[in-house]
Amino acid sequence: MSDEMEQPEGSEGPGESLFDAPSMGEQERMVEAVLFASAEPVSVAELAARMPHGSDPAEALAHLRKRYEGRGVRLVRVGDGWAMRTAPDLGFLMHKESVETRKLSRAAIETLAIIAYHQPVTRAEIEEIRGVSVSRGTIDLLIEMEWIRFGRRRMTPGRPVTFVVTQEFLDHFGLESARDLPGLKELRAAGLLESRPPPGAMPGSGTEEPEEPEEEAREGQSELFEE
Amino acid sequence: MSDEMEQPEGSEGPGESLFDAPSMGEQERMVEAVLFASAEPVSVAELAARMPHGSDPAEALAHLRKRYEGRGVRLVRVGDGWAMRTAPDLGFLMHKESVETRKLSRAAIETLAIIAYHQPVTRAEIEEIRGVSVSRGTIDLLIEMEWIRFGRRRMTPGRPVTFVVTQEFLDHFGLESARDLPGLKELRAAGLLESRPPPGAMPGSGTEEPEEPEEEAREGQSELFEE
Amino acid sequence: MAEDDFQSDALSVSERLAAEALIVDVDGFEGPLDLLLTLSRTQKVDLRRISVLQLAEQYLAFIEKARHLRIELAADYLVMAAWLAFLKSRLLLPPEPGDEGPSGEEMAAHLAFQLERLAAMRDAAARLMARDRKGRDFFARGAPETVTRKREIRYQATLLDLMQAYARIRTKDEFRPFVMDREAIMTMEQALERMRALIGYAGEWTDLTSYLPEGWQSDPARRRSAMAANFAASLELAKAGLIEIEQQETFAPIRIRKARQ
Repeated sequence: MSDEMEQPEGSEGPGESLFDAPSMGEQERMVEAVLFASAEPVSVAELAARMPHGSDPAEALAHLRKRYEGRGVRLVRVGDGWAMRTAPDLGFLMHKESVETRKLSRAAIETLAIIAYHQPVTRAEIEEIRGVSVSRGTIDLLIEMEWIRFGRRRMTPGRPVTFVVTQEFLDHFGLESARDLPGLKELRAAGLLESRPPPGAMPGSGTEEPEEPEEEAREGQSELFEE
Repeated sequence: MSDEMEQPEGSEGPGESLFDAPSMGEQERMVEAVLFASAEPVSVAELAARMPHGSDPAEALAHLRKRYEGRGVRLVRVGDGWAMRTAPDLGFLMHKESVETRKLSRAAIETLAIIAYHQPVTRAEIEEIRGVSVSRGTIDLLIEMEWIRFGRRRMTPGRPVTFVVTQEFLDHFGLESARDLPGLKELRAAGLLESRPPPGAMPGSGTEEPEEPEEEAREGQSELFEE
Repeated sequence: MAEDDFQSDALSVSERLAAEALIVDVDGFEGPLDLLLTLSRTQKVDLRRISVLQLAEQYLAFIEKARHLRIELAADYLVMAAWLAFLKSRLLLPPEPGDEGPSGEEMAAHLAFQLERLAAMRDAAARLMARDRKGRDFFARGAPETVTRKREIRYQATLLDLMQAYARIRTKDEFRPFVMDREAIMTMEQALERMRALIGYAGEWTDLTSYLPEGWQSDPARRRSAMAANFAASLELAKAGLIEIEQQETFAPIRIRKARQ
């Protein structure tokens, strides 16, 4: 009954399909403006939501990407989003902008790599691969850095939580998707990303009750993250 | 782009004139990247300090400015520095609008109903009818929604303001005038005034009683809205 | 100590130093698998071709040495040692008929797989960390423009809601429970409204009680409520700079007058 209310206030009325979508050149400008303004990747869906009705942000993105090829800033894909980033070869100019990256422990780096290459992966599986228990602090740190997050629960006894990497992880390491992780194909071909059950009891891998250590991990905050 | 190779690695020794300055195209890339990544406008002097020896940031800026003419972002002068800014005509893209629908709180709907049925009505009268004090937040909300507005002052001691409903209110509820609101008799006939059993008439049983009139006096603005 | 020296006679000096370095560094190992991986490197072969038997022996020798040096090893190192000793016996002795569980070869293969997988993950981690990284090699927009989030909250209410609300209020009187009786309650707003109108005439100090309206002075409940409301209202007015308040001593009458100026 109040359809006129649906129209975004302040827009010059492009919300109606009565109006033609802006020209592709104009759409490219819009995508350029939105991506420049944002430090975070912006998804195609979000672009579409912000641009006038009938726009085709995917096509505008393709044009824009071409336009910025070889320039000082580039259009990069990050997961399901797009972002502008400076060209890596110009990093030397940016020492002023450089952020002191926290020195990660070996345990944290390895845990991160295991999550990235094996995701979704449970804590027990990480421990099985490293042959040592994963401290809560390591996981907490990676979550705090927004490089990993909780994934779906594994549908096995104990329903352990899994971990996956985030868009921020992809962004930080300049990856379009987790499929672009260096050496991923080779590792998979070599069978090194398999989770092979150990024959008989192996020490340090909790083989008798593989999901058991998750029991503790499950209680508390992880409950919050069920999808 | 063979010039890339000649550029000093790191910015340790840009003081050497052994190296040729990078090509103007390369300088333009550098300026572009620096302006993009910088949180503040950057002066020509600072650009010169950051770029390899022999660079001409002023010229690179001029090229870059031309390149961005008519684009979604522009190169603008800010004080004695340079910065990239969204093209002014695309400012509307920087608003993200979301519409959330909420139910009006009981306090608000009751207050509104009283104003509609009794207008013009003073706050004291509303309180008398509702039997509880009316919080400022409730009145403010209804005014902000443009469903009520201030009417004439009552010509009684203190000259209290009165409230009346607005045209916006009538439109929203599909009424021609507030007089079209069904009267008590009609409400009763429509079954809206069904006789409810009297709630436990003893003091202390108030908690079971859905009205809980005391709550209103306590509630702050944030508690005005029920889910 | 003599025993240690005797033991290490068999090893060359460099080997001994290497072994001791390993032990001194035991805290630096991320568990027994990590230690095994480090030991395996001394074999200088592809991990796929590693001699698990030799590795098991190296590990057991290491544990033995650590014991002699009275270095406390975490339990999982000892558990691994026990398992490797078992593996070693399986690999060396022909399987007995009726033996259950996996063969020595299966166990060895799995250990080799684990080591290879761990090494692969180490390598992957190193490659990952060596990538161009945001905030070091490439950068996001330094001055992102804040997207003004206009969250419009649209309140919903239908005519029916409105009518029901009104009906609710009007029928409330019919069943008004005793506790809800507001007859004896004066709100601060009422008092304030009233006092605002009256204060223009209060040039001299006047007892606050004289401001109580007609009908609110005798009944104790009403008087109490009116007094509280008027007192609160007078504080509001004083805050607004419209009146002055004084009280000569504790429990003395509270008096107000219009502010000078």
